[in-house]
Amino acid sequence: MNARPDHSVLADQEGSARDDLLMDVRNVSLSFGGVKAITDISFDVRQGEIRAIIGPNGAGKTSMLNVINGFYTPQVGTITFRGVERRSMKPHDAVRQGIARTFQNVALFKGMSTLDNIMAGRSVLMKRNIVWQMLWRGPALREEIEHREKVEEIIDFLEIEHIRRTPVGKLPYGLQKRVELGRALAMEPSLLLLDEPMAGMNLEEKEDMSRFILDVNQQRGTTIALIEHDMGVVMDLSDRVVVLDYGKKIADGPPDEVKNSQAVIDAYLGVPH
Amino acid sequence: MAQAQPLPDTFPKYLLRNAEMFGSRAAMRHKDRGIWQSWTWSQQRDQIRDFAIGLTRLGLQKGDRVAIVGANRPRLYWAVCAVQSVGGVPVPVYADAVAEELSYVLTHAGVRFAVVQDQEQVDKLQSFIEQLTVLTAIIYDEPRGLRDYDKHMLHDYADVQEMGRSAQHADKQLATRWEQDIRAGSGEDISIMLYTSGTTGRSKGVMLKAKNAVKAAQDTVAFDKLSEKDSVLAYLPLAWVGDHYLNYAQGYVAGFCVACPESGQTITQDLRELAPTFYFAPPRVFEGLLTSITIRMEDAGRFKQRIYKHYIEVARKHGEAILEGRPVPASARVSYALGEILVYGPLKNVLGLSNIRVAYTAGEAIGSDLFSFFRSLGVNLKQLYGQTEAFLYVTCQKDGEVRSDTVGPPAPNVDIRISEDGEVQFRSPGMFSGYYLEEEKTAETLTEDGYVKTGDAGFFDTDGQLKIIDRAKDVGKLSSGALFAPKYLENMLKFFPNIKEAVAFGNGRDFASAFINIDLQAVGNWAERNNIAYASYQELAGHPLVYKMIAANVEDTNRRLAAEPMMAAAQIKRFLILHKELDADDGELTRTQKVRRAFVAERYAPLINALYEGVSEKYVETEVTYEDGRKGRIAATVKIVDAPVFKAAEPVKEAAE
Amino acid sequence: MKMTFKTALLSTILAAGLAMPAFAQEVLKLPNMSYRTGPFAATGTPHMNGQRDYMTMLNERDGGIGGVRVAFDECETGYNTEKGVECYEKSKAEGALVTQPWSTGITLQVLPRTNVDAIPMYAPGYGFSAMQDGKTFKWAFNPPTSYWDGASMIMNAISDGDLANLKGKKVAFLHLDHPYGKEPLPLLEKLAADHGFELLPIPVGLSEMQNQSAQWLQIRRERPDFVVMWGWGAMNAGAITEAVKTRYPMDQFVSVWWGAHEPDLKLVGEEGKGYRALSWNFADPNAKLMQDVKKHVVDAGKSQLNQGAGEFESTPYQRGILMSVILAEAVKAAQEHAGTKMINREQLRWGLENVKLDEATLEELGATGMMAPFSMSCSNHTGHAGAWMVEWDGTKFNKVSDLLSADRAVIDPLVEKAAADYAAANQPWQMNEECTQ
Amino acid sequence: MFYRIAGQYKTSYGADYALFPIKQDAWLLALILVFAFVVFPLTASDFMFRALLIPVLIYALAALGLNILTGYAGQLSLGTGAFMGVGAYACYKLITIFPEMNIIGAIVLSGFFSAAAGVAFGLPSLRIKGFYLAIATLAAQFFLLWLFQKWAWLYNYNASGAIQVPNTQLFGVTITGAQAPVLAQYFFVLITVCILTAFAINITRGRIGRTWKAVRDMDIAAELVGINLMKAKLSAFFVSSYIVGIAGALFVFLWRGAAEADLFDIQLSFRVLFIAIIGGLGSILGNYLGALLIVALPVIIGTVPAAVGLPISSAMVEHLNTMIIGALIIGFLILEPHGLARLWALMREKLIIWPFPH
Amino acid sequence: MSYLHSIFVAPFADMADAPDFFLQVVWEGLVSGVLYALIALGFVLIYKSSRIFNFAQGIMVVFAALTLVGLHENGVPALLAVPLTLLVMFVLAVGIERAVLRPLVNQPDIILFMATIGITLFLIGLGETIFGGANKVMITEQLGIPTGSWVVEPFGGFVSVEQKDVTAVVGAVLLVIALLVFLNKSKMGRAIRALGDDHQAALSVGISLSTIWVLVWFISGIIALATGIVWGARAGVSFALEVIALKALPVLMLGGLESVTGAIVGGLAIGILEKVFEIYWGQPLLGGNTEAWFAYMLALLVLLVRPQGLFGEKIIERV
Repeated sequence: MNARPDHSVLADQEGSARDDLLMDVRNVSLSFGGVKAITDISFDVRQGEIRAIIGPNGAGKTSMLNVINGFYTPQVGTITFRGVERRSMKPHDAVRQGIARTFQNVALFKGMSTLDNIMAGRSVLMKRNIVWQMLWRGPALREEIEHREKVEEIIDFLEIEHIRRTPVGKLPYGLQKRVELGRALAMEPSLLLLDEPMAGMNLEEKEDMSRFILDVNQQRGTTIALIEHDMGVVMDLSDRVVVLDYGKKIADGPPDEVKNSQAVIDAYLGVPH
Repeated sequence: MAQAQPLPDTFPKYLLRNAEMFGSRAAMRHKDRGIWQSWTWSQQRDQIRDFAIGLTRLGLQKGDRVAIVGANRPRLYWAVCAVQSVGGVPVPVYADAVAEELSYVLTHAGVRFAVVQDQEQVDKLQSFIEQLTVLTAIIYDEPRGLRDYDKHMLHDYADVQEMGRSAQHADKQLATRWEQDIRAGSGEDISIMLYTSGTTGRSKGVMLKAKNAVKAAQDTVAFDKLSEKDSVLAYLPLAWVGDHYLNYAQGYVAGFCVACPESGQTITQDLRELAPTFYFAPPRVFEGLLTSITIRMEDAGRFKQRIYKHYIEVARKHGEAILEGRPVPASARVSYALGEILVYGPLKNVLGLSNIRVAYTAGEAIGSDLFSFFRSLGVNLKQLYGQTEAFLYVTCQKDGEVRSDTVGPPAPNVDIRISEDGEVQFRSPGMFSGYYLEEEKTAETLTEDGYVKTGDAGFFDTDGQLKIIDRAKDVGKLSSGALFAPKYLENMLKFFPNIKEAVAFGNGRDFASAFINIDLQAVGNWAERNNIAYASYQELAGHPLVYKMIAANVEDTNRRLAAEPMMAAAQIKRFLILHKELDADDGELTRTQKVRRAFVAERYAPLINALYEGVSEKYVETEVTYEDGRKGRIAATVKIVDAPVFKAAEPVKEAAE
Repeated sequence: MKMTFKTALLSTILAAGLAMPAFAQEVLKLPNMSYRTGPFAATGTPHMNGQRDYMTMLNERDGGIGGVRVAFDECETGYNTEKGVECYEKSKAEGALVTQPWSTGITLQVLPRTNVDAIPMYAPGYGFSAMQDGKTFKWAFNPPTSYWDGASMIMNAISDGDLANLKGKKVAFLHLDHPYGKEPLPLLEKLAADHGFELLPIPVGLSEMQNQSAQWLQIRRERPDFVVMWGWGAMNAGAITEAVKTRYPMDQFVSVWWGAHEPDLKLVGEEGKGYRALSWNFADPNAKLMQDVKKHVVDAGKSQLNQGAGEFESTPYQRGILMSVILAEAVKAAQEHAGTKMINREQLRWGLENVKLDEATLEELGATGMMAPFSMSCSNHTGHAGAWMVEWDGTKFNKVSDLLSADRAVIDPLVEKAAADYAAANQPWQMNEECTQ
Repeated sequence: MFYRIAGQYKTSYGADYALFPIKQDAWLLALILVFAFVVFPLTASDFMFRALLIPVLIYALAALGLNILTGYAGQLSLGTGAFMGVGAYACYKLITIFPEMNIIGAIVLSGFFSAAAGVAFGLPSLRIKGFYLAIATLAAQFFLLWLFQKWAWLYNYNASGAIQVPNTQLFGVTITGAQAPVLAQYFFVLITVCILTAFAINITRGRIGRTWKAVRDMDIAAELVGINLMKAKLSAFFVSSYIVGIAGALFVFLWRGAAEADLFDIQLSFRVLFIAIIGGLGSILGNYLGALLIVALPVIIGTVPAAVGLPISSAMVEHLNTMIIGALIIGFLILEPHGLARLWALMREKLIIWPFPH
Repeated sequence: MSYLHSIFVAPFADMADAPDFFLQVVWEGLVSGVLYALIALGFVLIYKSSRIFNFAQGIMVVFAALTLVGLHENGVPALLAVPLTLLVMFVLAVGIERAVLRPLVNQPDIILFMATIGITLFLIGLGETIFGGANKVMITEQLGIPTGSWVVEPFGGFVSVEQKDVTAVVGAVLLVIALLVFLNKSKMGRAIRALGDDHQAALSVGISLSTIWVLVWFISGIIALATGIVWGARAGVSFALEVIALKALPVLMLGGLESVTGAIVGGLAIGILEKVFEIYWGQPLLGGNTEAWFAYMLALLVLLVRPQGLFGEKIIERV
């Protein structure tokens, strides 16, 4: 690995306001019909970092992601994204604000090609109305080409040229994950949420994916918040780690620090999985 | 192309001429981002100019050597011309060369600049950067992954061009001066330095003079009537003389369009999309094509297979005659025309050979069936014989006078003679001017009267076409004194689709024997159809039925050898199927996929001994290199089998040469 | 030459032989549209059997009409207007002399086309009542009596001959929610307005024909003095069973001729006693005509009718016979007038306009008493044969009235206006300028 | 085999977005258009036009509309017939209220009425999914049909309850009504269908088409990539119903000549749905293939047995037709759930790689 | 004001004025409701066990009834015709399993749904080819179903109750009870119920999937025959019933696709409500025939409030 920009500022547990604060999650609680999924969780994400949220199964990681991108509305607590505080919003508004995500179980549009899937990620950035679309001339075509160029950059970036026209339903899992990352990138997010980006991958695929995540972070300057089960990968990738267990935060800090936290060892590392 | 003014004698001059004459015609294409990004000759000139001027800003001086490392990319091709345009000497290097090889070439050539493709090459260069004392800058094409690299010697290609542009902006005369300098350039300057792939020993830097290179290209362009309307797919290694000659040199001289594939994996697809008019591929590529055609057709329905077989048979009978314009019965013509609609046309379409006007193969002998197959489909496939030292062409076949077992008469303006010990020697317009910094070796290669020794053994047949048997130094003798040309045997064996590679032994021995590599694709398919289960190459290779099949092939070979008086003694008495595929990573093959016989002989010495000891099997352990660079050992017990030999035909008369 | 060229090209294009059959025999093409399938097949099939059997009889007995065999092809519509239009186009392409649309909906749809295509349209006892105006509807015929005639006769019958008796009463008009069912509405509305009775239209949707509980609950609530039914297909059986169930007095329940359909009444048997229907024909299985049909067709096994179910004796089957009788008479008239056996469409139109089914002719045909005599002219395309009331006695229908006739003074002005409106709405409309009657 | 794609490469995204990236496709289309615009008009009989060509075009258009909703946006609709009715009645009212209105204008406007109806009944799609949504379209089907019957204003209080198409002219040629020459009607339908098809192709391959397909494939994911589900679904309902409405207007004005409410019953909805299924959901071409099959099948069943001397009754033709269509649907779903269009695509693929099998 | 009055006051006044009539209306509605419920029940069974939205259920009703009558018409005694018809329904179930379900297993729901539409068309065509398209009369008497009617005379008016309707209601109740017993008590029945939740679990009972499918379709066939007899007795047997059979769809939506209770309650509710609405609102205010759409609109409105239907389980969306 090559020299990386230095993010390793000591984690400030208090999460006090900083200049590079991108998102601040404050005292969020979420429950489904009495079952608590998340209890009073606070953490922040800084501009340009890779932030990991880890925890054993059922720790509330995915729920946390769903709260961040507006799919669930928390009962208590606030989320401040780029200085704007909100509690609830529509997921497509989250995208407009610059939050994109991938899913634990690949959620691609199975009937569409890789290219179309990634193009779909740019829907929100495209503006031409139906009349132009109908004619497929002038502005509509120009817009389409403009975005196609962007998408081709992403395809090139993720090295998926050869599957450009393949319906994603036919792709192996690892490539599907990559396409999904591509789709999220196409939204040009300022915050990228990755839900277990390496779940179900073999070693080689994991290495590829790690490289892509780092590249995204470094070259495109995208802030990343990721959930991952695989501790090893997370520790290598991330700048700071939040550990959840049973919906509660049990640790927060740089990987090394977290790794040595007794609570984490008890809750997570000690448990074989 | 007829014009009053004298023809240019350097490639940059051609660039200027083409930008004028074919300004709006495509000069370069590159499959990138899903489409064929294209540049016209005038755009290409501008790109090259910007880069060239940028290079001079970085301090490039006349005579500086510039390494060019990477796959076939427009920017790297431009770099070649840009360097030439300001008097530098481009030194293309094989992109897949490992660090040591690269380090040798770069230090030997003393490069001051390196234009490389991507992070991978940068990493390689940086691993021995301290040896590159004169290196002042590395320029990369793809910035991917290089963001956090120490930038003091690293430059983005686009940035260099930008430097060039801003310099032109500041100094309006710069562009004009650049063109004037080109026009003032001399054909006597070294145009390029091509390092030989090093079948034997260290690579040598072959220096070619501009005017020689240009002349050679002019001759062959005229010979094959290439024009600006042609197109080629540049997929061969950039550093290989073939690519530089066929694509770069001929491209500039004829003004045709050179297209770069998207990546190594997409060549087939890209070829199909592009359907070039001029095509070069080594025999093994054609062989691969035929194998894949045969295999794919085996899965076709009965009806399709019948159509296919019928019309392939029609083509076999009449195809070549029709291609060569020889008289053919009208009914055959009709039949062939139908076949063109039903089979040949579609087949060429699927293979991307639809528009081929001229196709060449070279480098190795090609099986006559294989050769005829493509010709009978209407692909004007021809052979040439060439060398880096000749700037490729030594001989090439004329349209209509094509044979599979010869490499043709001397190319235009080439003189060939056969030395007393059977070695082919030539003198040509494109002849090199020497090995860089290796006066001694240069002297060794040249005869006193200025002929180049090719190192190949061969003879002219009655038609005046050259026939190459083997490397001169490899041609040996059996203990009986009979001629033993290993390559000749190997080629005969390799013409069987099941045999991918063969290595023959016998010099100084009692009889000839061979190692055989089966073709995993072909034999694997065969195994599948016959319900033979196998887990690995090794298992398949050791299978008794596979041995039986190969034995039949060897027997066939022997039968044919027996018919040739000069070769009859060298029939293969014993053979074995090697337990692993010969691999360039293990050093068994060259980067151009040629067998390094000496290396193999040394590595598998126990097996060779076993061949001559008469044992029926032998246990060996072999070290292998995996794709990711890790090393491992594989062990196997290799079976050794006897093959029947045939009585030699009576020599009709002494082969007089 | 041009035609064959077209045909040749077409058959190569479609290879399905959509155009005319390759061989052309000397036949009179008198096709029929039919619906032997679907919810209307119950009432449709016996009529169509009758139509077909008479033509078959002519072919068998007389070798056709005037020596030319009749080609009586059927085209299945399922009472579906869309299919009907397809059938029309198909028969037109095949050179049919006449179109028998067999549904008021289809009649209305092809009416404007027949006027352009110059094909006689024969809609016996159904169709658009204003078609009686032959000057406007040059090509359309609806003998022997129209729906407005029928409505007028029914109202006359239930008011005992004087519509003033209906003043203050309530008449429910239970009808199929379809052009056919709506057809008498303008006349009924006018009569209601003129004579001060309350008209309560109760539509029955196609989907409710077999389950009319809502309609009959409405009848039960509204307690109309009469229920006049304009039903078809499965609707009639449904209405009759519901009437019994609702305990609606059967003697106040009257139907147009299509309701004189024995199988529907057999469902309720005795309980249907008193149910009346207006019918322009009366079944007489013993008439010479019917005996000929029986002999030459039914017994010869050339009929499709369901003998076991007493279809031969039924009113609808015999009505079907008469429908073909009228058409055949028109063909005869045309042949005589034109002096050729192979008549064309225009000649058949003339024939239809000159049908004269007087007592003598009926006698000659062996159909005395089966229907009332009538004749048509260029201005009168209906003929107004009149009809009888028949009443169900628990096992069969009996004639319970003299020959009724419609109130022309009311109908004709309405017809005139409707015809004029129609022509105006369909401008440019081809009138029969030659007719001076 | 005839598809020789070697050498057909794209040097710009504009070329990559051409309607037919492969020129053989363009030739094929050109050939079909030559047939449609030249050969048929020169050779076909009136019967051919009325029984085959015009209905095929109109049904294909209706199926195209449905396909946009069901095949592209994934919203099952069983109410196509009623939306066709809205288009037809709207056109009728427009032309009778404003007799001077150009027929083109009336048809173009009538689509907006059905589009509005479509959007109104599409609103539940925001809450209801899958089969449950089918109920909303069924409600539309039955409610609208009822409205056509009960709302006498719609059919100008016509006694028969049917709407009768008046004769209207376009450029001096009678285009609707009984007076209209079938050739003129055919050309009118053909041109309308061609234009709308072109529009539909463009919409479905652009941004809007992608959002529809995204919603179809996975609506949650679509929402999470920033697609506004409401907009996507309602726009699908709008465009779909618009096209369906135009098809309805053509159906009555250029083909039937008159219509009663029952014409737009659920059978019509199903027929259009079958065309879309057999043709192939999520394809434009499929609608034409499906319509051709469904319209031609009864004609073939009706004529072929007779032609080979095996007369069958017209009722039997109907029965067999129903049965065969049923069996065809099942057969297609088993063999190729994506319909004729996919079958053609596979064939085309085979032709491209001919003589290789794969 | 008068408009509001006629909507919100007059209908109820009418009901109060003629309670016997109101009872008659409700009874009529109830009988239709029973039939809707029976068809819906067939749907639910198949949906629960195989996730197939069986559009053909309605047509199976007609097909069963047609077969019964058709057999009788061809001289088969009524009481023998019933088991023969059941045999036909069994053959049909096997046929459908072999020819449709098995080849289409694991296809998306929509494909299977379309396939059942194909079955619908096929059965209509087949039925008409064999038995002709004419309307037929149910062999009510031959089957020993009483055909008279009882008249109850409450509130000084009368309510006419047909004995065959009573038979229908009683028969339906018995059928449902038998079905519930089968589903809850027998091994097969439990397997069928388990199938809805988990294929593996069901298979662990040791019954093959195709056996279960055949069985389920056969049970649906039995229900179809019962429905066909009852309905045919009321309104004759013809394929026009198809349109009425479609009404089972809103019933299902209302009741939820998987709930037996939902199907029954939904069927009865729709039967009664549509009739009451038609008589008291539809006919006076809207020109009648509102039954054509009332059920669908009602289901639509309910779904807007509860997208999973009245008895369906709440769907929690997950990603």
